[in-house]
Amino acid sequence: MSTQSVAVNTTANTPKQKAKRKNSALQTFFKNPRSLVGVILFGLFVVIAIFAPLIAPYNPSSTNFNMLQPPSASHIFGTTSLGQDVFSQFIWGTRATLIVGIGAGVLSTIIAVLIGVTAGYLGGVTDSILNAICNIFLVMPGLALLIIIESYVNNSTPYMNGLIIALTGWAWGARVMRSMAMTIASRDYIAAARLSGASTFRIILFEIVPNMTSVIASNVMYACLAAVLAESGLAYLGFENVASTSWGTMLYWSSQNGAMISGAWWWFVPPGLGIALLGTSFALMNFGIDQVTNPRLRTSRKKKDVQKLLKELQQSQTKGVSTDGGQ
Amino acid sequence: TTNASNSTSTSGNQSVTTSASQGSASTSSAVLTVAPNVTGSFADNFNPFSGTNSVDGTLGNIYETMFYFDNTTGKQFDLLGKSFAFSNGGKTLTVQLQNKAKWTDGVPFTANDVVFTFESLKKYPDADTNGIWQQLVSVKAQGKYTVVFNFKAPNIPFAEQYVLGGTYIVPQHQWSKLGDPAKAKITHANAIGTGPFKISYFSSQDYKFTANEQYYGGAPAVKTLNYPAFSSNSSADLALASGEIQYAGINIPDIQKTFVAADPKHNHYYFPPNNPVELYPNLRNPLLAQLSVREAISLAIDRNALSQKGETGYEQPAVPTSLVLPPQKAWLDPNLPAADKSFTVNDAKAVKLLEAAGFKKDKNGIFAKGGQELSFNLLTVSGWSDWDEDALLIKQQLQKVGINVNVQQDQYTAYYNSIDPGAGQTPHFDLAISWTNTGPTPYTTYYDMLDSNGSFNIEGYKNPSLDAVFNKFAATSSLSQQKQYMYQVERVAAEQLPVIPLLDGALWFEYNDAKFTGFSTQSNLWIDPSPYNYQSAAIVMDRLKPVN
Amino acid sequence: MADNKPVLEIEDLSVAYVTGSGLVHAVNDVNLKVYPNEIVGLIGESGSGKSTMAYTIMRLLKGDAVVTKGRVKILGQDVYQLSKKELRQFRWSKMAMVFQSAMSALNPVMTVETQILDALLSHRKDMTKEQARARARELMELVRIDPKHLKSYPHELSGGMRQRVVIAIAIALNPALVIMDEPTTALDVVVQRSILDEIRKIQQEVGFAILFVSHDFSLVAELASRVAIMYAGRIIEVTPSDLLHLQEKHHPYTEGLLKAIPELTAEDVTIQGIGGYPPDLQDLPSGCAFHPRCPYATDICRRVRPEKLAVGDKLIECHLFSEKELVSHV
Amino acid sequence: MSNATKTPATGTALLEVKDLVVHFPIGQGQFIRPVDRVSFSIGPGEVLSLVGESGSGKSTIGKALVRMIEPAGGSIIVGGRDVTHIRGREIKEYRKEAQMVFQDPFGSLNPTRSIEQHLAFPVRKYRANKGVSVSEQIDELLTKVGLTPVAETRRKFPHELSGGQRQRVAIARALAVNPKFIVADEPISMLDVSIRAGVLKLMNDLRNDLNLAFLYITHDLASARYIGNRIMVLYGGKVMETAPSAELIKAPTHPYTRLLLTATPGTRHRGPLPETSNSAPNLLEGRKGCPFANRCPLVTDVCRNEEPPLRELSSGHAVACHHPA
Amino acid sequence: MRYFLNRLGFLILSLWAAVTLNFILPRLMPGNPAQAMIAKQAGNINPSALKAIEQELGLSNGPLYQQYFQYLGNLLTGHWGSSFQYFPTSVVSIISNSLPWTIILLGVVTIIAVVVGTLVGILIAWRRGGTADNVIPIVTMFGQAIPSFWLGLICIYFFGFIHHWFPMAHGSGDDVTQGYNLPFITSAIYHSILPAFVVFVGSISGWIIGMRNNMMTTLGEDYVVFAEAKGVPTRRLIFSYAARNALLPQLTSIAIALSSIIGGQILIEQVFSYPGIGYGLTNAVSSEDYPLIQGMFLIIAVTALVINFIVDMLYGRLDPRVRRRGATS
Ligand SMILES: Nc1ncnc2c1ncn2[C@@H]1O[C@H](COP(=O)(O)OP(=O)(O)OP(=O)(O)O)[C@@H](O)[C@H]1O
Ligand SMILES: Nc1ncnc2c1ncn2[C@@H]1O[C@H](COP(=O)(O)OP(=O)(O)OP(=O)(O)O)[C@@H](O)[C@H]1O
Ligand SMILES: [Mg+2]
Ligand SMILES: [Mg+2]
Ligand code: NI
Repeated sequence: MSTQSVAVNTTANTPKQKAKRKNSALQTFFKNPRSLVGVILFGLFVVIAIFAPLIAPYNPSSTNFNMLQPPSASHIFGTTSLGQDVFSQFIWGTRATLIVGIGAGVLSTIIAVLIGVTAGYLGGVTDSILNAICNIFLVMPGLALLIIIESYVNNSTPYMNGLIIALTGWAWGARVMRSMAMTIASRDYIAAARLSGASTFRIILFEIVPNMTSVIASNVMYACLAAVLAESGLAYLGFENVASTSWGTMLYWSSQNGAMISGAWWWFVPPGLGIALLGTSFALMNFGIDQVTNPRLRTSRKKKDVQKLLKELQQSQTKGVSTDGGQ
Repeated sequence: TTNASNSTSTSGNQSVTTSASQGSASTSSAVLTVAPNVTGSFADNFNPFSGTNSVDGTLGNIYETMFYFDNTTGKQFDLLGKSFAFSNGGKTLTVQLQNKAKWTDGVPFTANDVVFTFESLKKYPDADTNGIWQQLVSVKAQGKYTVVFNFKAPNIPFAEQYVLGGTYIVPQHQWSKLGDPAKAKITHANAIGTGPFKISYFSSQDYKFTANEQYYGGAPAVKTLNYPAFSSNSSADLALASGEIQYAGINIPDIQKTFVAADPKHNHYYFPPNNPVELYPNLRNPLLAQLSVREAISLAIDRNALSQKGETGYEQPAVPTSLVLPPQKAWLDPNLPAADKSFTVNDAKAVKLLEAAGFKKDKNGIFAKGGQELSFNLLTVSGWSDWDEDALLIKQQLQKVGINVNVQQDQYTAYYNSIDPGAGQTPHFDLAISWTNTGPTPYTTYYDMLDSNGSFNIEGYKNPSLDAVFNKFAATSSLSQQKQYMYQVERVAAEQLPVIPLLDGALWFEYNDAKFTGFSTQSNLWIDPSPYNYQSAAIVMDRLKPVN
Repeated sequence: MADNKPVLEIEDLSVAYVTGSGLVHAVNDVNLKVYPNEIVGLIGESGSGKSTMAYTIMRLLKGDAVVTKGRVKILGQDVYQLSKKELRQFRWSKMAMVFQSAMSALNPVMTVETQILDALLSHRKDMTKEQARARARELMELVRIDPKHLKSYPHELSGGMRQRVVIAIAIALNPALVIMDEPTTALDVVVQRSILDEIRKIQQEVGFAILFVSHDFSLVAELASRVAIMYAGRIIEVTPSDLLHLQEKHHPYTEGLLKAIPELTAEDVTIQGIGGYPPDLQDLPSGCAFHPRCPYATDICRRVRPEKLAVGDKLIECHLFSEKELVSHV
Repeated sequence: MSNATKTPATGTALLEVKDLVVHFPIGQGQFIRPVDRVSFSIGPGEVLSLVGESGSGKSTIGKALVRMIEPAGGSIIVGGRDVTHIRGREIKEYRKEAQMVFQDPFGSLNPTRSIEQHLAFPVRKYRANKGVSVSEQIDELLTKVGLTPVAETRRKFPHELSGGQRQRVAIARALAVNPKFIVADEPISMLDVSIRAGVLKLMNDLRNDLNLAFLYITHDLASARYIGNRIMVLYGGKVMETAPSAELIKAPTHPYTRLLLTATPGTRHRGPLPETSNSAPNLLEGRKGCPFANRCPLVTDVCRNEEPPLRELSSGHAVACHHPA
Repeated sequence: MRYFLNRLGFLILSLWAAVTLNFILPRLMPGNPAQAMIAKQAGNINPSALKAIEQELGLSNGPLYQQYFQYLGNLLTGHWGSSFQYFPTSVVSIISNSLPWTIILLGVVTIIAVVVGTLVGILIAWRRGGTADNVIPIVTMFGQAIPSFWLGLICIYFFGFIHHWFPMAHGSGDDVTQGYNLPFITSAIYHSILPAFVVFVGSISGWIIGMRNNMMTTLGEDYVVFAEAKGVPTRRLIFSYAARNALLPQLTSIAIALSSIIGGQILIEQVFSYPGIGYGLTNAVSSEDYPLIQGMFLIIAVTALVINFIVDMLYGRLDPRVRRRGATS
């Protein structure tokens, strides 16, 4: 006997599953209260950065106000010793810090992906060389390297600093990307793609990289956090053009002018807290992405909750559940 | 201002720290903690020929010059020298030396030590950073306590500043074996001097001196000097505000609130003006070479804003002559026109001047002539935050009159290379904030800044008639004549604006007189009070008296 | 099935996974008994709930799995009534389990010996280390590995050797029941065969019951005396293994499986698959779960879930046999 | 439906492999040789089943045939053209003729790309000149492998398909270039029993309809026999025995073939497993003797020292053993 | 052995790279350091003095390769030149003064953070979903995101300046004499508490979360379930089966953390005026003391690479699989 239609009907019971699965990654991400808080926090800073010109009441570098005023209705974060409005500086600083942080984070991730994936996919001598370079960058303490480079680069703007941070901070990501790419490269679909004539470039870009999105996203988050901290550290040490307005330079000026000792907490608390909150938002989102990537990390519900959920579900969908033998 | 009962109020605060760090209260009362400036960490270098590279106290506390000429008061203090006299038309200098001085290893100090020191500089030119042997012909001892110097040409300011007041005498019996003095390894273990203090303890974050009991001027009352290191202004500020330091030269913000208020009875400060801070226009730039442009810039700068905001009120606006007033009041030409005596902001006049010179505002709102905008880079040093702030303020002020300024902060080396790239090289900058050299008379400042051969003529000013005035000044020791020459220079400075004075740079000086009194204070300013002026600080600390 | 007491009794067991999108009914109304010294095969396709059942018996369910109904008794003791401490002692000394993949069941950073000793010493407080070592050597010999490999790390052994080590650990405490969850799927045919021979030999020597989980029909048919066939979390048929061929009447699913395997030595080979594919355990079909794929499905199959019926020596859950008399669980 | 009776296509072989050698460096200048002087040929529309235990070199042969690996020795002649050492563009050209289907249905499709995307690239690259739109050709391919309705399937992603469906997509992708010959590397070993049959049948149909040749790699003798015209048994990188399927099962001559048969479950007539060790064969370059020697129940000294040549016993039945049964 | 040689090869290669980079960087720099140095001693510059100082600073004008070999020779013989800032003090002596401070403070904190973080990570992963698991990662995450120097400043202000509980700066008190004496050691410990705390706050999160994630993955492994079924006591289950394996992927991070000890906490040292390498480095950079910068860079690079090498070796000890397989990184 032959063809009892082997054609498998693919329509059966799939549309629902499809919808279910497609959103599940995003759902898991947003269902997690931590990543949600992270996203909201981050969104807030993004809004501030985008609408900085509308939100900031004054020109951030204008020095026309009274010096070292504590917070008041007209200067809700007070003023600096140069008579600048701290709130306006904070708002504009959000923009600079965010651009530098995200820019450096994204750039270093791009470098990490390029180097890591190339090394992981091509293997052999290319891998050995790239991996050695990567290892050297990896074991070098980042800030020390940055500072040493700064000593040869004069007068750097926050953006220049972002660039330097990105150029020195990609190694950890590259390492992760490399091992990920190695795993993916050993998958059969890569071999299949090669068999169907795809070029190396095409394989890296269309076959490997899309499968690393979560790792890449996670790396971006981590790199952004590191970049924001590095930038503020550099600025604090004075390795940044102090005419620019970023949270880092705000901290630099407040510390140079003894904001703390003269009790001007309104000057140094906002930028520090801003960095901490922005950093936390990156960390929280990263945490969420980790849970999407690795289902094992999802914290399971407590026993109590499971029982409760079970009851609810059973009540709401009695018809689908097997009942006792009798019927 | 000292009062025994009041010292308990501070020690209430301090007892927590001291008891926790197990310090014994009895010894700490005889200790004077000094923070001449914010130094990150110390290297064990007590070589007086290392200049600023040796740790504070090397010069003054241990090694001494023959005399000290105080810039602030104009006074002369005798150290290893008792007296000096010029003869032979200013070409010969005879010095009588101390006959009671002893090196700290017990060997007596003699004229041979002085001769040896100068001969060493001749033998090892790299140690002669002041270029003494470019002026000097010979040094001879006459007996045990007399030395005679012969110069190529009369240059009395030079002789006073560098030979008598700028060369630290080292013991021949030790240094004759050391070779090149600039490379000699002098550490806390082998530093032998004649000064009032001896080094007693050294680590990279803290070092101490004890009183030299055999000091020819009598043993100092302060038995221990303590020099801790601070990484940054803010950490030094905190230490000063919390009473850990008694004698400091730190720019601490909001000093009334942060320092004085902590202990109003004993915490005092005085920031006397010391050296003018200038805005140097590069006169090789054809735009800046025009007097009207310089004048417009000068008119638009609000020096009061710089003083209040940039310098938090610690430094006063400068005067057009670049004289530091009141200290150099004696040198001020009494007949100077009022306009040359002080600056006033006048944006309207600045605009008018520029328009008269043929400048027109272009579409960017910047004055321009022949397609050339009045747009300049303003160079400052990155990390010198008050200058950086001043630069930001100047940028805003000049913007208002249609002059564009880009603030450019460079690391110190790059900055210095731009303004003074070395012999034969042209400086490359448009505008730069920078300092002036100072000396016992305005001559030093003016000569270095305005003479064609001046060592700090970075703006490139050339005026043969002024050069001639400087030559005449150097050759005379008559005060009234000297003054006449200076009056001429003052006018040129104020009216030609070869450099644009901004502020009178201050000396930083804070002190706590709960334990010791006798500082040079605002009411009794007997010497440069700052702790970072090596010789004057040593003299101050030598003469301090304990409260009880 | 003699009158001796069963080692394992599963009564009305249902297990579900609680997930964000609903319940996954992995095991449904399962009844099964295993008697001493018996080998029972449990067959089913991937995802049919075999492993879930194995873990449920061992009380090793993790995370969001819940026993919604029923009981598991080992030697008459309800496993789910034991306290945590009692369970730790009970498990392994009375029931043990061999995992699917031996590589992942052995700790990669510990020597084989340590891992065997851990099992022994955790239960036998009276045992000295020396005695335990001797026993480990004995066990290695029993599963035919040179005892010198006691000092080896798992990665230094071949797949077959590792699986033998896992079996050795499982029988270390002479349990009454050993559950084997696809113990040989990852191995080569020859190695697989030799291990199965080994298992049978040891089982005869030592004497314990085996619940042998697999998806390989022919394998289970050879090894086990009875075979339970699982579909969508239900045991839809229990049959003596010698009746497992197309000449016998079977549940349509069993029949489909038998037709899907090419026969090695038969003259004319014809094979045929089962259309459709396994059901979504979150949204089980109404009535008989197999009806969407069943060539004989009628209206009643869509509406009513069939009861278990005795068909000769077999128990079958299918409306095709509903004229047969209803029997109690075996 | 039966295939065992089908006679292999005669005439010129589509693919001719002679003394194929593959080696891999394992460091310190040493090499292993998982494929050692293997020769065989496949005619158009013929299926050759390759069986052997894990690590015997089956996949390596397959990969060498599609030139994912460059052989170290021997020759591969396809359609009269020597492809043993081609490189670059020539390889890409060659891939129009030879394709591969992999074992793991989960690993052989890219989870981030839709079924359509999987097929579009090879179709565009190799079939564009046919005057038919890419999309129509994709539909045609999907219909060919039985993934209907096509419109629905095209848009899906791999995780929305069952294992069997995925293997069908993998086959469709291989078909996209219109190959003459497909290496199927254990295409059903990871599938459920109930689904395997469908995939096997599909391969059978393709062979019949398109006159496609297959190298079918498996470790399961039953399916090897079911689909293969001939079976070749591999051990330690060497051919142990090769024969028409039915003959090999009925009259195995090599001790290893017999061991395999005995071990295969489901055989009603099997005896006890002979006592053998489980030690893996030595794959190192420069080994001596028969690779099966250390496990062979019939081993003699000559086996350890001399490599048995592949001898023809009867037409199409060859064995490499000093003591064939 | 192969593994060892492989790692050793990497060590030597990267050391060479670091050393060469160190040679190239200052030569790419514009400007004349000697000039800058003399600039600080305001006064007339004597051309012959300039020349002599240039020579002392090793800025000769010979061909580059000659300079390179001379440089290598000097490195090996411990002639790392003299600092500009503290001329003529040698770079080596400055570094050897600050090295112990950094190693002791940061070494100890790093080790404490690794140990505590790892333990906490293990425990919250074991009790996953519990209160601790929900709270600790979030709190420490915030700690990690706070700029360390900012936290340091605030700590100094509150605990030092306002409350006088802890000293505000330095590695030890100025009333003790450095050396192996009790007052000094207690004073040093007392001074290190605040900086240690700040470093701890900044780094603990990574260890907790890293270990937690690894643990969660490992806890799902069959061998852990198998061991649990075997009846292995809980403690042994957690530590010998789960944590031991979960720790392996952490080793890379530990290696990196340990290699950054020397140059890793520059900001903290700066804020606390702590006399270590990081502090020295910032000073050197802000005073453009190139010989010192080079020396510091070299010591940071060398220690980082050497420590990394040691940890790699340790990795081979801990994971029996690595010994065979060769390098995995
Ligand atoms: N942790 C879980 N959460 C939700 N569903 C689960 C979980 N574990 C298993 N399942 C589902 O439960 C069903 C039964 O799984 P189980 O592992 O018992 O199958 P199995 O018969 O052992 O399959 P296999 O032959 O592949 O091992 C499957 O549909 C599976 O998807
Ligand atoms: N790229 C490679 N580098 C080194 N050795 C390899 C490589 N690929 C395969 N091998 C080795 O070659 C031998 C044959 O491998 P191959 O994959 O061909 O076996 P197989 O018969 O397909 O096994 P399986 O049934 O497990 O798929 C094995 O020992 C394998 O470890
Ligand atoms: Mg299973
Ligand atoms: Mg294979
Ligand atoms: Ni202190």
